[in-house]
Amino acid sequence: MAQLFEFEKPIAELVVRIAEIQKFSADKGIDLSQEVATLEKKVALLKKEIYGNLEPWQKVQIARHSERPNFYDYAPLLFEDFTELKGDRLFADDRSVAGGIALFHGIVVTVIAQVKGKDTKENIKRNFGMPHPEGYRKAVRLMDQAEKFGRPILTFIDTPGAACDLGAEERGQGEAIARCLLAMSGYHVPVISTVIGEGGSGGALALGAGNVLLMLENSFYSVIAPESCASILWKDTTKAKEAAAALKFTAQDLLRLGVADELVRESQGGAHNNLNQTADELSQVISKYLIRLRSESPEVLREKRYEKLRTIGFFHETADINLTKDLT
Amino acid sequence: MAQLFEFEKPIAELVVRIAEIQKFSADKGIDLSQEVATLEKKVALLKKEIYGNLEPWQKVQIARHSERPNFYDYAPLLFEDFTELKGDRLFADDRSVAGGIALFHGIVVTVIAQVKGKDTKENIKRNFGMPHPEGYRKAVRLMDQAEKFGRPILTFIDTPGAACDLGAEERGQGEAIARCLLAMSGYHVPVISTVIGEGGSGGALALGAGNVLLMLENSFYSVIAPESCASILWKDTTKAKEAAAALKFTAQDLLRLGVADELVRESQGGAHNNLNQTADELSQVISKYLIRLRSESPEVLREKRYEKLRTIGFFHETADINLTKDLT
Amino acid sequence: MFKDIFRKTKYVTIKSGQMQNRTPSEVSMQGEVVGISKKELPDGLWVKCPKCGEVLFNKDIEENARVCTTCEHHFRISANARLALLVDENSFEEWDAELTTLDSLEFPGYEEKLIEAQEKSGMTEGILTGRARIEDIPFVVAINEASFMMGSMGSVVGEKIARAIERAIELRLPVVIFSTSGGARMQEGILSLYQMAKTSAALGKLAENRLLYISVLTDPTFGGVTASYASLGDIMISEPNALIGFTGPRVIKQTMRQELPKGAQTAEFNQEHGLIDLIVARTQMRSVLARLLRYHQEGAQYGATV
Amino acid sequence: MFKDIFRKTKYVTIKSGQMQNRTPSEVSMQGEVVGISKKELPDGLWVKCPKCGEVLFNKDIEENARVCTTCEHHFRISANARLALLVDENSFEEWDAELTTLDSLEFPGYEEKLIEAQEKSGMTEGILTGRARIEDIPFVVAINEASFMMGSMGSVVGEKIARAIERAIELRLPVVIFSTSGGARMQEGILSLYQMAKTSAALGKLAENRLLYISVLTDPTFGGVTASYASLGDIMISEPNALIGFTGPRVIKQTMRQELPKGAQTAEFNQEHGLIDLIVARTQMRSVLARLLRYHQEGAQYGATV
Ligand SMILES: [Zn+2]
Ligand SMILES: [Zn+2]
Repeated sequence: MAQLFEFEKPIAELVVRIAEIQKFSADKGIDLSQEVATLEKKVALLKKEIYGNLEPWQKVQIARHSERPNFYDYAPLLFEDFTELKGDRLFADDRSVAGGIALFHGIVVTVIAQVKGKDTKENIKRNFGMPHPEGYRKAVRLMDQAEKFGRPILTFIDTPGAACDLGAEERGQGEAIARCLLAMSGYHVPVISTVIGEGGSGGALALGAGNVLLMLENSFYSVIAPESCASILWKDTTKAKEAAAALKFTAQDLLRLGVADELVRESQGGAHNNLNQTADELSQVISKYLIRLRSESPEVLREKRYEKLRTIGFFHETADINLTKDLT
Repeated sequence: MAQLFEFEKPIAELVVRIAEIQKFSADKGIDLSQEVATLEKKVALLKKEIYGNLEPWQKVQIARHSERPNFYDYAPLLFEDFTELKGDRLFADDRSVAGGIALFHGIVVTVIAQVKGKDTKENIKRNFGMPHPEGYRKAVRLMDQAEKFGRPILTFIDTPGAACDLGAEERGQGEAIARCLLAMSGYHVPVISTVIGEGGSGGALALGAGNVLLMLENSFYSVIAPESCASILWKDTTKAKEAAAALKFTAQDLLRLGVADELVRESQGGAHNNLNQTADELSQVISKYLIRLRSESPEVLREKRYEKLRTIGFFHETADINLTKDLT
Repeated sequence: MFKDIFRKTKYVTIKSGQMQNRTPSEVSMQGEVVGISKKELPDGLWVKCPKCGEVLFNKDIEENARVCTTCEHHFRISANARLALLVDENSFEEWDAELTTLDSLEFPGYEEKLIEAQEKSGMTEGILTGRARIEDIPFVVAINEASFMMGSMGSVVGEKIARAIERAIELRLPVVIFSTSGGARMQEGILSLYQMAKTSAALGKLAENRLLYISVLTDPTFGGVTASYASLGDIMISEPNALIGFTGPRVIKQTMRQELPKGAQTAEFNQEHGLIDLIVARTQMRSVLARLLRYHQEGAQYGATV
Repeated sequence: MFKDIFRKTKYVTIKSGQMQNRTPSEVSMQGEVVGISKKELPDGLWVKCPKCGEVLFNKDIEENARVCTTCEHHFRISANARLALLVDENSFEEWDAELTTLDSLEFPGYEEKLIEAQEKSGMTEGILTGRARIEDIPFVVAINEASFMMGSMGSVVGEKIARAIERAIELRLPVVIFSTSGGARMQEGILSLYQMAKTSAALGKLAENRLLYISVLTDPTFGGVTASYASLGDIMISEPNALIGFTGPRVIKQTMRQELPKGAQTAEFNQEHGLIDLIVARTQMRSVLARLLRYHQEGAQYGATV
């Protein structure tokens, strides 16, 4: 069984009790089906109650769940075919970023995805899903190719953030991310980005500035990791829970802030509980937007992408109106 | 005094004899001015004879002369100003390739040059003028910038060849050179390339596929180093002299083959004997071509560059005419 | 939670015209953030160089563009002081000074921090934008202010940069941005993050219009600013010894248990790694920029004589 | 020296139709260059795998695309054999077979080498070009021939590639080039070198026309070919274990006194260093190319359903 979170324990306890009652019922030959039915109803209610009211920190835990489906789990369910293409043509192939050409609902698309590992060995290979500059440069190379051949681009975001080691600094991590943002802003093809797990800071944004941003309902997307935020605000990384609330980074927050366009329903309790069901939801939502974007002209696609980015952010526009204290 | 070649010794011996006679004449108070004048005339004739009939291998020696002027020697004489710009934005700044923006006869140009060192220390810094992939990628970056801002491009070739070590292989030396060739073929600005010393193989060609190819008269430009050629042909690197003749790689050969457009006169015996004079000749020839190319439209510049490359090479076009021996 | 987005906030008033009346030296003192306690040097006449340790006359380094006269250490300076050093007298026309920040996430302590930053910097937000001239060549300029929440980028900084770039396109002028920043501003969450995309996209439009963008990196430039507008210059310039990177050295040490080698993330390190074109001392900045701007004036195309 | 440029040279005659009458297996035997002495395996029935040492039935590996049935070692094959494995039956239309080489530099021993190469390869020059179909999808194909002077590129190879690309543009077809080459051909000096520029420029035109170019690297690909057309694929494919590089390992060792690590310059090494998209076994090549060609057929743009 999947790893259980603290907040899921009341459900698990009920489930265990139901199993005990059923066993007792079978052993003793006593009909307890009514009690079991009542309890099962209670489980359903409890699930709805708990999973329907998850706090930001609980969503972080689900988004980071060790069994949370990664891009390679979704790929065979989303695509009729996925041909992976490797390398940045400059330095290395970064295995925390997968890219290639896929067939999606009969449409040829270019796919770029961040990939975390499922275990320690794979995580080392994929640098825990933290791309180096070569990962972003591979992304730009493949997206440029999509633009050349008029293919829509689908990106999938799932990273704690960009790699933060000496090698990343030496090879221009900042430059690599900035080039992604610049490149993506110029394309004439549809770009649909989906946060499928963790959207960690600039390293996530590099693949996120498309025409449409979708988010799985338990994913989050933040300017800073809640632990780092807590460390800066309260000098205490254990206050990550409070930081998670302050940062307003859940899928629901981003929808309200006008950054995300639509949320994708996950199977109850998180995508790991039913991969097929979640993949199916994801497939339908992406397809809906892809069909919508296909009807736009290349120039309009580009212009609308720009307009979308241009309107993100809030501020006061009129001088003096908010200034109440004199400096002098 | 500059390093002397074997073939220059007859000249040097005469010069020494003149000095001796002059000293004797001064010491003894005997007038030998007529003898000196005769000998000086003989020196002039000998120089003309020797320098006017240099064999390919002798030109190789001059082109590789340790005091042969490099790009940094010419830069202050050719340009009113040279602002060096560094780096490939990806991995490193390669110091065997210099690039930047310069003012040439009042015209803003982009300059890319290969640079050998003048001594061991500088040669280590500049990898003996053998660029790594980062050098070629810097060149493409700066040439792309020239295209963006409509600046003519001047390149200066002086390399034994591209770097041939593990790092170069790891970072895609072949890809880097190929990208240079591809990029250069697409520009809408004038591209003038000059071989100022050694033009070593693909590593030189990367900067050589412009609208116009100029060559200093003692430079050479070859598909392979004469030593390597001798090693392959005769298993004997000391036969480099013979290989030098077989390869037809002198400036004069390339002019006849239609690859070079014009030769630039050097000071007698080689550019190292009079830098200013050679720089002045170079400046005039480049300026002449730049003025000519400036009058062409961007599209024509690009098309003519393509046409020039398209016509390099000789072959038989008609089937059967040359086939005299039956295989079966 | 978002119902109050258009609610009024309590900020410091900076009277219109107030900045203009200050001398450059007053302004730069305002922005000085090098760690010299007031206790140590109470009268403001002296300043200790953090690099060579020399105690210097404030007046002397003031006259030397706030560069140490002994070791050439570049003291941090305020946006206004930099402007005064850089552009032709009376040539600066400020844009969008009226844009001020909204605490749209109601982030703990943000309002207080904003008031503090305004008091400390004498600016309404962490960047100054407008048009100006150097040696009579017109250009659009933006300068980060380090003493305003470490020059961090929130909605206002992003918006002011994007507007400045868009106006540069309208006016067909080149853009020069001086960066000094800790990165995206945490207190505006995802909104700050997307200012990276906004500013980069605006620069994409500038590039499409074949207008020059010079990025000048000053100490320190990190995080989301390095990963957006600061890294996208046609020409990348840095002041000597400025620290520039994506992840700060402390975070690298904590996260990766990796101690950076000496000199890592300096301008010189970045140049060796191919990321910076030119390292230019502050005293030379004006003349270098003048030259580069002149070489990119309209009419220099296709080999016209300038 | 150049007076004889148009002089007739003595070359092997390859009768028209001769190639077509051969079976793929005869053709591939022709091109086999793996170091097995005839003495060792006199009857041609057997072949020893240079990788695993297994002695194999020639017939068995012939049926397996000349891939070792034990260790999957890819034996080198001739251009014609590759063509037979790859394209739809009777779909190949050869182009420019009449182009033959001129010894324009009168290079010592070149004519003899050309005759030898023609006899060995059964081809007039080191590359085969034309149009063909895979799963009925039309495309332009070029295949280097290793047994013709190590697949080296002289004027004819460069010209045939450039013409094939230019015709692909006219016909609006994608291009697939299989490389195997020691590099530029020494014997034509600077003329060979400039074939690198010629082929790269032609690919520039192809790219401008938004037509697909797939480069397939086979064992071995080095020098001027790696530094031109072979490295410019929109998609870069290699056969497993193929050696690919700019400078050959022997030269690196001699020049740099540097011993390359085990596995250096293999396809896998190149892929790890970001230079190759896909490593595809010869037995899968046809189906992978078919898929990629289909995805790039005209009409697949802007999200049309294919
Ligand atoms: Zn100092
Ligand atoms: Zn085997």
